[in-house]
Amino acid sequence: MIELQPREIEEQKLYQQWGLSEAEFDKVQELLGRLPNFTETGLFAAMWSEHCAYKNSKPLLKQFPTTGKNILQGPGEGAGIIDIGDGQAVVFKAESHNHPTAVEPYQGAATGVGGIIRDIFSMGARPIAMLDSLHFGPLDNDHTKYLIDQTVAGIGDYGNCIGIPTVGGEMTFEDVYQGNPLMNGMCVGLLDSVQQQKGAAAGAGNLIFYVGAKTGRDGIQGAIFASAEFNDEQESQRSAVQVGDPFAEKMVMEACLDLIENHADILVGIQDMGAAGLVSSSAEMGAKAGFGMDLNLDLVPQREADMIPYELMLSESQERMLLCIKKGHADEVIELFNQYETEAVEIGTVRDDQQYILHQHDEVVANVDVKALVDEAPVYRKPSSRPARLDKESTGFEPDTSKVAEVLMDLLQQPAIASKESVYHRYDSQVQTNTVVLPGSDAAVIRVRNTDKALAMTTDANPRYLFLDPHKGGQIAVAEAARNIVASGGMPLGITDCLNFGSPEDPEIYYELEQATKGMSEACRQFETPVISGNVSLYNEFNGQAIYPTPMVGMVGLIESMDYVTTQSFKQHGDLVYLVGETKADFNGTEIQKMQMGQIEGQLFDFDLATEAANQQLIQEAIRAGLVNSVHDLAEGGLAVAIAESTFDNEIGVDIKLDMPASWLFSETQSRFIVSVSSELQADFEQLTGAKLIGTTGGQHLAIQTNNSKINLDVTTAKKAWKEALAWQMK
Amino acid sequence: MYNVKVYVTYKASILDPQGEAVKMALHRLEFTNVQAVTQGKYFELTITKTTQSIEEQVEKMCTELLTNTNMESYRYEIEELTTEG
Amino acid sequence: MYNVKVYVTYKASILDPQGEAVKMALHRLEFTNVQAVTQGKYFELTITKTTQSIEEQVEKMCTELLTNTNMESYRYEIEELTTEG
Amino acid sequence: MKYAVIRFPGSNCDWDMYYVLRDQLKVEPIFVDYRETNLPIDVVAVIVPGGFSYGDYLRSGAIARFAPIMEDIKKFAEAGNPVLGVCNGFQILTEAHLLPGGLRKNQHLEFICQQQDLFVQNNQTTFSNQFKPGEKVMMPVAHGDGNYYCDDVTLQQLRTHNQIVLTYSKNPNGSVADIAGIVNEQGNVMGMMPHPERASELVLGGTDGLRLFQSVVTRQLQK
Ligand SMILES: Nc1ncnc2c1ncn2[C@@H]1O[C@H](COP(=O)(O)OP(=O)(O)O)[C@@H](O)[C@H]1O
Ligand SMILES: [Mg+2]
Repeated sequence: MIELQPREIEEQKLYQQWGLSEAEFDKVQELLGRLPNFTETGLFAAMWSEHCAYKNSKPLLKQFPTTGKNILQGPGEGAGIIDIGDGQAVVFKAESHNHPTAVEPYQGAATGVGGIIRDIFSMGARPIAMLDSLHFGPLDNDHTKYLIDQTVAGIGDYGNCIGIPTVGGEMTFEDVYQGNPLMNGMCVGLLDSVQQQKGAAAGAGNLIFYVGAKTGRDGIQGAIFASAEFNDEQESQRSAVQVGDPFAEKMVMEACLDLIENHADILVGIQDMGAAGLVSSSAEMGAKAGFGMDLNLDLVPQREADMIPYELMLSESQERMLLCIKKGHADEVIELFNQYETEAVEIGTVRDDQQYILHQHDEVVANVDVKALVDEAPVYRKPSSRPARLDKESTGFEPDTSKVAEVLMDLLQQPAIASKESVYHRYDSQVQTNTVVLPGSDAAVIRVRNTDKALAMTTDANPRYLFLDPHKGGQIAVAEAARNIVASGGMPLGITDCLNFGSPEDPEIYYELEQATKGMSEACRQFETPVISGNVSLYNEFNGQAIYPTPMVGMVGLIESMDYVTTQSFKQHGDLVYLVGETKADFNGTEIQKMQMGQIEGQLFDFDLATEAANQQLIQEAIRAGLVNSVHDLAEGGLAVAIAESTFDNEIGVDIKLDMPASWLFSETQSRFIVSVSSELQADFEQLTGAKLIGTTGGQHLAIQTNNSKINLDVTTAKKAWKEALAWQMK
Repeated sequence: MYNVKVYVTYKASILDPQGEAVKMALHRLEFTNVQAVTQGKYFELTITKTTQSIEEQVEKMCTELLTNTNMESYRYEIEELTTEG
Repeated sequence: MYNVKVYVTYKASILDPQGEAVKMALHRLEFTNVQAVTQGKYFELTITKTTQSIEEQVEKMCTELLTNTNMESYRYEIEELTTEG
Repeated sequence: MKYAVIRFPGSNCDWDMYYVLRDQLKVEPIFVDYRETNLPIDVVAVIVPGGFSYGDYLRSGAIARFAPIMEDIKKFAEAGNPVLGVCNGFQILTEAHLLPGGLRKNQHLEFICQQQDLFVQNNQTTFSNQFKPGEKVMMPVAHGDGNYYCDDVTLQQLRTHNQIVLTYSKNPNGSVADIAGIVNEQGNVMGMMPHPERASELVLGGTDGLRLFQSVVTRQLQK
């Protein structure tokens, strides 16, 4: 890499290649009062990229509610924190690693997991669970199968090796993700004593420590790259991929947690080196505290020879952290990290002014105001326009259910509905021996050791709904997550999100972003689940085709007593089965529409947040009153699929009679639950919920009768088809 | 009939945690004179003759399957076994 | 200075699941003339000269660390680099 | 009477083991660091926990076996004291030649985490005396390299000396003779791929694993 002179940068417009616009480059000049040099141009390009500065999404993120009575830390730090009582708190955040995963699925996914874990332990929390959200093309494509296989292997291997259980997730398969798959990860941590860490470097003369792996030329420009669209041409010219080293991360994690727990008095701040590596972590730590710093790049541990400042500062080598340590305590830190066979090197000091100064070979290679770098990035409110497809007259899709049992069997084998066991059995979901509800039910449940509490967690988004109606779809994404938490016995606490969208330069995409975040915000207010952290991934397009709007919602709920832990499967023969919530002819955007028409279209059905909240409230009360044996929320595939899923685990059949047409079995009307109740509690349950009795459990058959149809399937047969479908289609 | 040996290693600039781990372990075993270790994959293939050029075939196997060309490079040796026509 | 290459493979009698999988994948790519595949590990070591015999050292590295002699066999090549004393 | 849980760099089932010993068995666990050269004198049993060690990038357990503490563990085993290796611990014990055979990558090459039914083949050992002969028990597996291998001669010896303690009811990994867990010829060193510490509490899905630990504790109390 040749370091151009400032004049050459200006003349050749190098900054444009790095993603800075003409106007942005002018602003940099203005802030500096001179032309930036090569390194400085690189620093600004990285720090002002969408990935680091959220310059296109900031105004939209402002809509999110971010505070609440238990919220100890909202967005802005490594991860958000919510109080769960007894002096404990839960910490969580989601991250996307879409572009690296598309290029190199194994390492891209692995390093995505590694990165999100660092965000959690940098807050002083011990990571207790991982979840994912994966969106790929249809399974009829060999490259897609390869991508899925390697992505799952990468997620699994990293989590398995570091010893954090991967307990849940979601997967969809749509054409729009073919060239631009999505890999989102979420990590949940537990903070045992509520003393939180900040990523801030304050106090002139305090020491800046670099800990963890050496810096190489990995993923240079990753942040810039994540803020650009893909096309076939670019495939070949990507910078070196990052390789994950979960063993190194385990050692760094244990060392950092030891430092935070046992040496808090010498620790001023701690932050992980994520996107835009060293520059973003150090500049953010300085700017947050209002201090500058001197960094000596000669001291940065280097894996490769002759790295120039630009490369050192922008490398995205993994498994690295930055610490600010009180002066005079260098030896203590070095010794502590050595205990964990990890390198800790003092690379700089905090300045009392706000200058951010980099030195290499006894020369100043960059000298900029730290606030300019971090806080002066421009913010844009882009033009938005409502896509025509949203207003297209639609006749409303009517499914063909003349062979109703066949329809159900086919639906059970659709990859989005079929069991994800062949994926999640590749994840160690039990390490740390706290996983009370394993993957496969509505939400995963992790107990909080030494208490009677547990945490429920889930990731959800239905991109099809968002495509048909980004506003209602955004509401539903949050509502569905809450429904899964509530069905598992939890009280929703808050959410994290990953906003995966196409290019914000496209007014129709910007509209989707606006509407989806608006819908999410409204739902968050309704459920009192503030947004405590998140991540934005824009420019998800391939050869001009944008993905569906895909805001992944990661939600955590508190289960106040282990007695409330509830799963979706029927528990015993002779229980009464209830349907909570009303069913309508809602077929646009559904799994059955996709299956029968080959696509989704039309106006999305109605959705009412208040009804949703009321139904969730009923379920919460019924669980707390000890009235239920199982609860399952209705999602893709609707009522018939949900009933079938409830029979599978314990292979307990069911006999259901419904006063509705057969097609309604597959409607995806929201806000519904299937509940099973012991017969002696019938009166209590009905009095509390007013729900409709629709049948009883028992036998070996999945028998569902409607006004005009009868399904009678052997549970074992249906289960086998559902359980093996995904593995078959992956072959 | 051919006997083909393929060697796949990470490209020089790519982090090789496996090689590092082996190097550290060798040092702990007092082989401190080991300066560098890379760990790669090694394949031995037995391939019957067809009308297609063996070099072309092996080249294709390497780029399509055996190597992840994003991060790895490969080399191979082809030996023709004379016992067979 | 030496450049040492070590090859480690499962013993012939042991089913090598990775090799099998690679073979199947090659067949799927229509390389049906691939008869057998074994997958092993390949190490490249850079070792500085000491007073000890390099063969002895490499032999020891192989039996103690690089190979699980219960299941694997190894071979190596040692090349002395002449650029250095 | 302490139960030592050995910690290698990167170990991750160490605490799981510790909690089961302390909270479920009510015995006294103690962590022993891999850099130590001696086990504390009041240690009555050694447990090499599962998870990973040194990232297991070369071969599972290959590097851990050189840790300083391993010498003393060998002596401890040779003196007839109980040593249990679970998952990565099993791999380490085979690499250290405290148990015969070795563990290959799973036959289907995928990591597998699932509830696993097992048969108790020998209920006469230090590690299995709380089970009924032939009993079917459940303990989860979670491994990528659990495919046990030994040659025919060794397998014959394992059978002759009744060293096969646990077998899989449905082989998840390609293991020779469905082997899930074995003991050495003296019967005091056991290695197993399933995780008994994950089946030691009802809320986690079962307590069959707890009985395996209780077997060891019962023997100790009989001494
Ligand atoms: N990629 C994945 N990784 C791990 N678990 C998954 C994944 N996809 C789905 N699951 C699990 O499978 C079960 C069903 O998933 P899903 O159909 O998305 O449930 P729901 O519709 O209730 O959100 C859940 O327990 C979920 O956590
Ligand atoms: Mg659900």
